[in-house]
Amino acid sequence: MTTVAVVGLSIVLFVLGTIAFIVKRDLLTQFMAVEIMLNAANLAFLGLARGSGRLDAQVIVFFVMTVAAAEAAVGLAIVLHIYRRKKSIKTEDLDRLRG
Amino acid sequence: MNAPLLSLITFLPLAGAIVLIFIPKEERRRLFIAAIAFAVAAFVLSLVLAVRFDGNEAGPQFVENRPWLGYGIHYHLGIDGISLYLVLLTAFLAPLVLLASRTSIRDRFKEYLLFMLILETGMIGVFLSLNLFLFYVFWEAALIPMYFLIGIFGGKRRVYATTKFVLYTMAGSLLMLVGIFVLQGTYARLSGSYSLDIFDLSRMVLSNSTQTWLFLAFGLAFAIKVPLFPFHTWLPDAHVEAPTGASVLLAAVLLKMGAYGFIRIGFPLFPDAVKRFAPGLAVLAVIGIVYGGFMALVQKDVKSLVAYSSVSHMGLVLLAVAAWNTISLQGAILQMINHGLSTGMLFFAVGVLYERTHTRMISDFGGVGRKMPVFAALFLAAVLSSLGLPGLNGFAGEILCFAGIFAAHKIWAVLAVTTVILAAAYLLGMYRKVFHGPVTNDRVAALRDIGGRELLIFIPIILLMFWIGLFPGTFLKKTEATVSRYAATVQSRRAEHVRTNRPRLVSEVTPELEAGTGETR
Amino acid sequence: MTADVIFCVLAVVSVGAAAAMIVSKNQGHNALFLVLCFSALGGIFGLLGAPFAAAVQILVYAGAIMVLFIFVVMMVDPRAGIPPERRRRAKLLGVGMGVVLLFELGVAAWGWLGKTASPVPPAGGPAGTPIAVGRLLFSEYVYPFEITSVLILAALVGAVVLGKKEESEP
Amino acid sequence: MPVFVFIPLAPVLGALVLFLFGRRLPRRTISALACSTIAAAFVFSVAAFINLLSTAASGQNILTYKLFTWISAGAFRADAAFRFDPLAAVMVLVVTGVGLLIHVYSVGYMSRERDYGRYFACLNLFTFAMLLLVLADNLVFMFVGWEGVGLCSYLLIGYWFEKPSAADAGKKAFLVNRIGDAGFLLGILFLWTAAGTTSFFSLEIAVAGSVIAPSLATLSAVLLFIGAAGKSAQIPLYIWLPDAMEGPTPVSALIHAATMVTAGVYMVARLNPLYSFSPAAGQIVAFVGALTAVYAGTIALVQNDIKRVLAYSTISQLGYMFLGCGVGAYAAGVFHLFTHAFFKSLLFLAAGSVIHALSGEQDLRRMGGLKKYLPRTYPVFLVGALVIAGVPFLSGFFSKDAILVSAFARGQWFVGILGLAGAVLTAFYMFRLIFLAFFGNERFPAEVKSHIHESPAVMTRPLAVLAFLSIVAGFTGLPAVLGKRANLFSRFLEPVVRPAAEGNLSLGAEWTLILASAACAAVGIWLAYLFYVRNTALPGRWAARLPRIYRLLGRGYYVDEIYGAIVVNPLVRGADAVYRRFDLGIIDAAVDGTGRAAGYFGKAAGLVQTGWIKDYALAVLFGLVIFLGVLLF
Repeated sequence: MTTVAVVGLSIVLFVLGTIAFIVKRDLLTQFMAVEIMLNAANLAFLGLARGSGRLDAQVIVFFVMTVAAAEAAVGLAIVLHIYRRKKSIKTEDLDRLRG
Repeated sequence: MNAPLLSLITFLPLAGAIVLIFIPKEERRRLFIAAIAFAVAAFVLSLVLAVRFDGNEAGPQFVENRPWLGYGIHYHLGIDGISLYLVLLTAFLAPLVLLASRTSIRDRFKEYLLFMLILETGMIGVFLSLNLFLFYVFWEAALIPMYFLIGIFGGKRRVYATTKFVLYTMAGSLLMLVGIFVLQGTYARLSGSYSLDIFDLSRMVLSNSTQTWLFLAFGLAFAIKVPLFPFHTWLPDAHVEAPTGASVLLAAVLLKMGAYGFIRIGFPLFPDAVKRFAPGLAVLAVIGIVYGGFMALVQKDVKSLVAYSSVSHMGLVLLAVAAWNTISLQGAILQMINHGLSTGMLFFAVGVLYERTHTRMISDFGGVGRKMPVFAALFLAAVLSSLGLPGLNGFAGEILCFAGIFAAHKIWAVLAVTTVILAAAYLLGMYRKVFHGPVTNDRVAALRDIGGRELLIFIPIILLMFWIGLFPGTFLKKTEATVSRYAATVQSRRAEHVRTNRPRLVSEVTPELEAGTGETR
Repeated sequence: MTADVIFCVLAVVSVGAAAAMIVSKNQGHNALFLVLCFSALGGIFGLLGAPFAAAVQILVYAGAIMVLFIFVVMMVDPRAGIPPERRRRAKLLGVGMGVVLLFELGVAAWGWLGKTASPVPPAGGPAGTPIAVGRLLFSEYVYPFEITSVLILAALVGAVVLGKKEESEP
Repeated sequence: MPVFVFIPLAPVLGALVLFLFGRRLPRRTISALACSTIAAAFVFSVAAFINLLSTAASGQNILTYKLFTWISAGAFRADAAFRFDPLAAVMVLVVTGVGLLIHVYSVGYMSRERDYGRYFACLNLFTFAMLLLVLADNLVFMFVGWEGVGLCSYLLIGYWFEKPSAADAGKKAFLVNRIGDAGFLLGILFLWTAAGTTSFFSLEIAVAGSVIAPSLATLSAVLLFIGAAGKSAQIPLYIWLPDAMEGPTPVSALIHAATMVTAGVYMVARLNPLYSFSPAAGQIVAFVGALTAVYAGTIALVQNDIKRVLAYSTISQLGYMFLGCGVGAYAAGVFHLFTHAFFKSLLFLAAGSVIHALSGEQDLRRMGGLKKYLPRTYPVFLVGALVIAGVPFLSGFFSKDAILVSAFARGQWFVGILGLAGAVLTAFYMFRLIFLAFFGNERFPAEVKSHIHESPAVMTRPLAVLAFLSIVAGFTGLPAVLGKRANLFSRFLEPVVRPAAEGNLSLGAEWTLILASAACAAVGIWLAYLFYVRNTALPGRWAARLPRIYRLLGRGYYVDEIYGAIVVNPLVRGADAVYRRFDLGIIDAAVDGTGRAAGYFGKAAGLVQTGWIKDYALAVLFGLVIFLGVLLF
């Protein structure tokens, strides 16, 4: 279990999250993809910090998780809201996000 | 003498604006009185200033200089012969402008007064700043209220007009800001300390190419403001759309900022670039004189006619600046004041007509002279002043401009003199169509002559016109010392630079004694 | 040695779960794949000497957040307004660029770790026990921590406001 | 303070009071005020004149007084200063004297006008400005009066400004004058750069000392003459004067006959050292004068408006004055100015009396036989006509003859002969006017006839005075044939104006010339008698036979139309086209275009914003890929 392996895993997970975000067509799954990317980042933190003798990375991971939780709460509320208004959560139907 | 007179004059209007904030907007009367009171207080102080101003002193007086933001940015105010009358003009016109707004502005009266007062502070500040950064701050500060004044209180195409006005002037002033930074850096490199003081900076001898670029950067900002042909097209639009008061201040004071910039900054700081560009500047100025005159001839809207006449008149001022000798500079300064008074008055007068008839088209009028004899007489006085009838103010400035230009370059002067004919043609043509002829129009038939409040606006201007026209000496003698030193300094700086073309600082500015046209003969 | 084996298994599970999520079309399944992925990651966190993080990962992610997801999945009709397949290009681009990104990140990681990191990093040092992490949180990171609590409160309120049924609209 | 300083004071105070309160004052007060201010000015003038005579005895002919420094900057300096010398004295007496008579006349003539106060205010202001012009000590200060009289002329021509033709005429007068003024201004500037001064005294010294380069002197003299041509209605700038007849008749008499239009002549005489110094400029002046004299005379032949005949006659007579000045006979030119002031204002005022009697009718074709209705106007009109026609021993004869004699004496045969030809024309058109107005059938409608009345005494008395002056004024300047010292006038002017050319004309030749000019007058009068009394069908027949020429003259050689077609219209149309095509079409469009381009660019950039989150994500990813790529490789 080398650092390289851990970081490699984190990279793979991140890229998979990215691909998932772009490929999937419903907001909900895209949301999940974002969560995966966040977790990949957390993994990289922990892997790289191991052996440094400090716990700061773990604190950061904790913060990332709390923020992710908050984000998930608001984000999912927004998804619900959008669904109520548009009767759809397909991203193709949502093109209001422009000037 | 310890009272910071200049700061008081500059910031009294702003203080007035702050006071206005606390008066509810429904109380028009109190708002009006408060605004007028502050503007009049500033004017009274400026009169005190004028009386205590020493005409024999060439340098700046009443100087206030305090470090402000560091890096050479000082709060540095001072007044000399070049700025004295511009400050007075601004302080003089501001109360009148407020007075005129009493009936013409119905909605958002409070905001209007606020912007006017802020504008006044900005304009006076420009003329008083001796620090480039401060100058720039006031320069831009004057732009913002004008933007709102035209944008909120203007006519139908106000959005177009303000956008154009702001983009035009912003484009110019941005380049100026860059120029200011370059100057700051260069000065620091040469002297090892920071300064943005105009007099410090004018002690720098810059390389030719630096001068060229800097002069172009500053010159563009000033030329747009003047406005010099071909940067003039914002002016008619802005004027046509602007409310009366804004038009008056725009023409009477804001345009002067450009010419003032040339005199205060453009020429003294970049004497060699000027030597190269003065002919070009003069050509544009001459084109502006003739072109503006012809354009004014075919305008259908009184306001845009007066706007184009401003292009023509300011062309003459700039030509006089380009000629750069004592006579022409004296003429230019006097002519700036004259133009401020006559054009300001014309805009006031157009405002009177517009307020009564809601039109400014020349063809909508005719026979107004029969219905409003007093107004017609006053309007004629403004027209005559504008076209330079001797005995009124316009002539005193014009003849000095002509003489100064003539001493520098005869052909320029010959071309400039055509303004005598053109001004008469477009102004009297307009006067003929508006005031003479039979009354053919119901709107005109219903006109009432002007009353007390309007007379209160016109009479001081008219009296001043006669005063300057009959006794220009009282005005000229206070500016002569400064102007002749300015004229001589730049000439000597040019001579000095010819000897060595290496960037450096000149220790002390020593004007040669011989000023004026001596060297041209 | 055992750790390596466990790591390998958990890594395969997490990558597999994430990949399955891309392929699967069912949102419910996706949520479950996500739980799987997160749980595996929680295990890895534990292996990396961060038991506290591992616990939080399981509790918050695999527990709380997933419950939220599941709720939403239940409330939203997955078949509502299925659009025509018109964005194939995006799919290809996304996958393509993902591969490029993977390559780039790999190069970056290799280039950097290859020089600095030893193959087997020492497993010593303080373990990320709840006590140690808690001590750090309430000493050095007390302000960020408090701010986070405010953030969560705000998110809570926001979620409630957004999730509430609007009276004015049908 | 010397007495001459006070001359302009009363009129300006009168003008001020009338401008400010004229609308509230009763008419009697206005008339009293206006007339008394001019009377005061006249009294001061006479006093100053007597004073000058006494000081002249002690050799002091030129008095100056500086009021204050008017404009001064660097090397440029113009004082508000007066100069009183014989030339100014003559002018001041004419201006205030004739001015007083016309003011009095106006009281009657304008009695029914609405804006009574405005009229007299302008008239007073005019007198003031004219006095400034005459008394000024330097060119710049003279320019104040020069423009001031122009302004008053504008105001008074447009007195009935509701009438479009009057308003247009006023504007035209001002504009044409302004063209001249631009020349005048340039002349001043050239002289100033050449001599470093604008005061007449220093200029004379500079010219005498040949400080000024001859070419510059010629240039400035010609430029100044352009100003004079504008003010004094000479070719090519005379076109405003006929139209100026839209103004009230007393105004035509005072401004457009007796005083203002002679300002150009005065100026040339005032600058006589300069014009003598530059023969070319003098030659130009003489040519233009002579040409104008004949040219305007031909137009006057066929005019039907009584005032237009007189207007063209004025132009023609002014031509004579310039002819005189141009050939170097400044005294003769000023002498003609002096006599002309009397007889031409007499003619105008008498014409005004006729118009007044006929309820405003100005067309000669609707007059005739007025002799018996206007028993007091007719004789004075006849006197005026005889004087202008050059009947011997009347003032017009002496002054015109003095000019022609000088012209021939200087060998200027061409202009001299033109002058003689002009004399024939003058006699003809004046008597044509007399015969058409006062003799023959009564061609006015019955309704007008019932209203015909002789003018009141307040109008006819000034006429009588002017008639008297017109007859006797000539005796102040008797020709040299009657003795070397007979010409009091030119002897009086000698300190300022050089004496006319030494006569290389023999006494016999001079007599011949005098007889010739008398003969010219006789021929002109006889022809007029032939055409308009003896055989009244003759003019009609000639008009039918030469319709083109007749129309050409009637329309004043179409000069107005030509100027319109080749100058005014192209300029205005061109300006309009430039405004549309260039100012709006190119400059403004470029500005707007810049703005619009920025807008288009923004819109184009906005296309990237599809609104789909996925596209945004792709864009972010793309950016990340590029960024990392750049960073790594």
